[in-house]
Amino acid sequence: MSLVDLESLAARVPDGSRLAMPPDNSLPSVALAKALIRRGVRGLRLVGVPTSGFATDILVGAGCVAEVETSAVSLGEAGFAPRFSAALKAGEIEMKDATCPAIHTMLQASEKGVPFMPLRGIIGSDILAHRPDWRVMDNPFAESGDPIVLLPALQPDFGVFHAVMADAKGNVWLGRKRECATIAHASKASLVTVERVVEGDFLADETLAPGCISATYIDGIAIAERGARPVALLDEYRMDTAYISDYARMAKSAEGFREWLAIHVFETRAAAAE
Amino acid sequence: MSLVDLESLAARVPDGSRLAMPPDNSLPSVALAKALIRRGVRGLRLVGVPTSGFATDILVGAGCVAEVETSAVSLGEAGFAPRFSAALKAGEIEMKDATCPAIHTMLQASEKGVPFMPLRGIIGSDILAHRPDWRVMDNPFAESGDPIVLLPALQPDFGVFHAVMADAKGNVWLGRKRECATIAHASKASLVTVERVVEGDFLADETLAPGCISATYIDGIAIAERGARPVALLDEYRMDTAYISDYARMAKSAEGFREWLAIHVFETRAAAAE
Amino acid sequence: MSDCKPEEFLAATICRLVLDPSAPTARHVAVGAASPVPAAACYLAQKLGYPIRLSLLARTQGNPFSDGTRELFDLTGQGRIDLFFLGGGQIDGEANLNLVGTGEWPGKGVRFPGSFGSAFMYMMTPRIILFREEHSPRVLVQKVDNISANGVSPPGVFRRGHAQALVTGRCVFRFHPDRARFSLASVHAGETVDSIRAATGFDFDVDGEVPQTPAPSDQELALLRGAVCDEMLETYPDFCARVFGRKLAA
Amino acid sequence: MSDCKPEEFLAATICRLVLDPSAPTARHVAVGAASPVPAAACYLAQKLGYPIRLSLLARTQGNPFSDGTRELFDLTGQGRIDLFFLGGGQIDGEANLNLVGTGEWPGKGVRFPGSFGSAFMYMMTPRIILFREEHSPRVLVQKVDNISANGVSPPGVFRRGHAQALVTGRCVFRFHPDRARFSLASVHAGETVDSIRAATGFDFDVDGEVPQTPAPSDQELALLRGAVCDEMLETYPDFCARVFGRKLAA
Repeated sequence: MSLVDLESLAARVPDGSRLAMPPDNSLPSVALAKALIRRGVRGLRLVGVPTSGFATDILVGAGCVAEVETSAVSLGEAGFAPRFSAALKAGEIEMKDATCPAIHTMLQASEKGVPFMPLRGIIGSDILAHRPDWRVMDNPFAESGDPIVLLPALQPDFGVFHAVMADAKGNVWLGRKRECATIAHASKASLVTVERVVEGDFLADETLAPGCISATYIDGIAIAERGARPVALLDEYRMDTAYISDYARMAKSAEGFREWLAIHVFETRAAAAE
Repeated sequence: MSLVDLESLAARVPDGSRLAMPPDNSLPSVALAKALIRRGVRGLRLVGVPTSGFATDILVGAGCVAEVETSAVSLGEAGFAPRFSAALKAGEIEMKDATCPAIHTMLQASEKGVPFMPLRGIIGSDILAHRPDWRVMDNPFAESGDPIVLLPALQPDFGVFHAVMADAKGNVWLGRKRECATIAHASKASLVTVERVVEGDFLADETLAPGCISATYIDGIAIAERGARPVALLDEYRMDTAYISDYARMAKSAEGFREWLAIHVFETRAAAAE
Repeated sequence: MSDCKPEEFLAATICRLVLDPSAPTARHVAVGAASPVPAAACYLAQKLGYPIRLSLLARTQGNPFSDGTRELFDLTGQGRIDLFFLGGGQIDGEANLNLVGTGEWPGKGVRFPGSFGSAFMYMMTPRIILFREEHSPRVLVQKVDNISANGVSPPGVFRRGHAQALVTGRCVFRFHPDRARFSLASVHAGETVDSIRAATGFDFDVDGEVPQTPAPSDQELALLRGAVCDEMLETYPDFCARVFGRKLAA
Repeated sequence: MSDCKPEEFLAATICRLVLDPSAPTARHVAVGAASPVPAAACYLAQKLGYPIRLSLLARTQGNPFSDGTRELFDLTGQGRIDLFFLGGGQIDGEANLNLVGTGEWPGKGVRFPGSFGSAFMYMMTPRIILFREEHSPRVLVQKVDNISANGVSPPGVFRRGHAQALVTGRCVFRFHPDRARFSLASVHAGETVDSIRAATGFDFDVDGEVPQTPAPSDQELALLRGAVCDEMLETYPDFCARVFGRKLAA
């Protein structure tokens, strides 16, 4: 089991890596996103599974991101993602728009080790027109013409998410958030933050096993208490809506965002190191 | 929540239905297989997910089966499946041989609502030569020729399996045996036996939810204590190897099998009804 | 009925569309995140006694799915979701939806959050009710700048259904996929055909006399403020506080 | 070493093939159901200090997977399984495997259980060790009646690897995918090239002097009977009782 500290986990991500992350209704590792900002990573290609939220906005704002592939970027009730919107308008990031099930499908293709998978719908959407890497073919099982979209396998360099806990074997448990399992299966490596490490082996426990991702897929784990914050973590803690509103307000301007970074990403660290 | 008795559950399966069932290392409903024999169902098309075991052998032996689509039929340590082998040799059943990941893939295609899914491997196997419903195409994402198998979506009429428990909402819990979730998602309807029914809502419980199949997919539930027997049920009870060995010995002959049926399928029922 | 809040009015209006006997029965309805009015409409249908299974994606606790966020799309692919709700930053006269943004792709003018699952859900769900409270020429445009999800498809393209209706703060439009046009089904109190024309960027049909959208009945209002609010308090606390004036007990 | 059981001998032999430094490193090895000898070989490699992750499909309790029986195949599709074991009712000189049956398809002569995952695993795993204890012309045939999984593929067909070796109760064959033939790598004690030829239905190559398969070392035997048996007792109680003379404490 590969337990390291948070900053070491962030250090494993080279500039230019493609990172798959769940959004704010799943289990993003906001803690690792902040550590990546502190490490000063550049040129990340983020994949939102299937959409993107708070962690994406702060990484974009901090200049860590070259490309975002996702189906939406939003702060939920707090509105549009301000740094993402600004960077997009300024032409600072490449945007690859997708639609939710297409993101899932491209990861499932990698999970299964096939070069592509079909998906219904999409034909007629401008998303398809702007994705030269997606193809339309005639369903060979149909009697007559039946166009269907084929999506290429998407294999991120890293899956990044937050889990409730890790066990002594390096398995992680995150309950019903199975999109994180697909992320882990599809990615070359996965880096995970957890609230805590416990004894035992989740896979030997019939109740815990179904919500567990095997250590086979997990390449690095760091403890980060409240590591999803301000996002909710299952029934462990709720979304901190005040924190997100505060962020949305400050991040409207580049200056406000830099101030927010200084307080919430760099200062926290300095304070914790004392 | 649609709780009925076991015989009523069996009565819902019309002759000629296509039934998907997990094998002996997963959660077959042997109880429902026996009830189907008692109901005298005919012409079933069984799909082993991804292989077949005890329940398939007794259904075949009792003359309930027209077709078996599976990747293997076996009684595990107790050897070859005797009634299946005899029926195959006698030409009484149609056999559609597959390979394990192909069965999973065909069900995943139904789960996803796509007409087909690709799968690596298989090319060069005689399995492919005997499956006119499987196709080979050139991977359109490859630079040069790259043949790959396309498998059609397989939508069983019924998913049939045994779960540990159902809740008041009709959700069922069966832990890590997620092939049963795929069966339920892919099938038009699912009929499930359970050890017990409990209060509450598994989907509201973060620990139980990951091993749960939502009532959305479940069309009928019957309580059948020890309903997987002689097969193991997670950590609830172990495989009854003596029972299976005894079966394997008796079922070597058609007469022995009839005797076994009389004792273990029809008599049990008569005794229980007293 | 003067104290009926706009959200209550719209929820009751949508509820009637959900229960529309001329449409295929909605046995299982899914409601996306941040959609309290459609959610209230569906709960109201349940409380009126219709056996509708309702999957609310917004719920973080007691979430209806156990196979991750993929499950809604798989479920829809299987044909198990009968009705879904969509909106859009722009909606045009052919029922095309733009959730990406204005100006050049991918939203060089105003960037909206993105398409979410619309490009799939719009085509794979038998019935879609479009809902956008703001009814203005800015939102209801002749032609969307970018198509996130298209209102109609050419023959031969697999598609399970289309928009059933578009509900706004001013009226209800019916959609006619055969001619790819909306017609005005009813106007809310205070609106006229002309006021709707003035507020709408796209052309639409008017077939004869256009009725007024009925207000919620006393029973509907009582259910919304009682049993429906009870269901929604945990998931939509702000909405319930604002519309029904009720807060979750601590 | 006269008291070394055949299973111990075969496990030690397979262990050496697993650790073969000329083959790509086996970081993650999967072992199918009903394969106690390969399982013992892999546990032995672990106990000798090699950091091999071992996934035993036979384990009903503490099963290594949490995504259902599909996960082994997905894991292999991803390229995460480095080595797998296969056998066959018939194995031929081109390393084709027949797990379906003899006679006309689908096994009108003797029906075997079926192909299981072989048609996929054989092509998607970088290394496969074939193991069949029975070494007779009945099993090792010139040409299998039915091909469950083919030993070699035409150019252009995606394939990650081939059989590394075939281990039987009489000898070890190496497989050469370039020429689609086996060569005799070593003969077990008591066997000769001629005795192997007599017992083998397919032609194979003999390159120079054929060594004798080494017997397990004292260390290997001690580990097999000690630490390896400890690991296997729960999953393979009958095997451990028969081979190691040990039973699970009640």
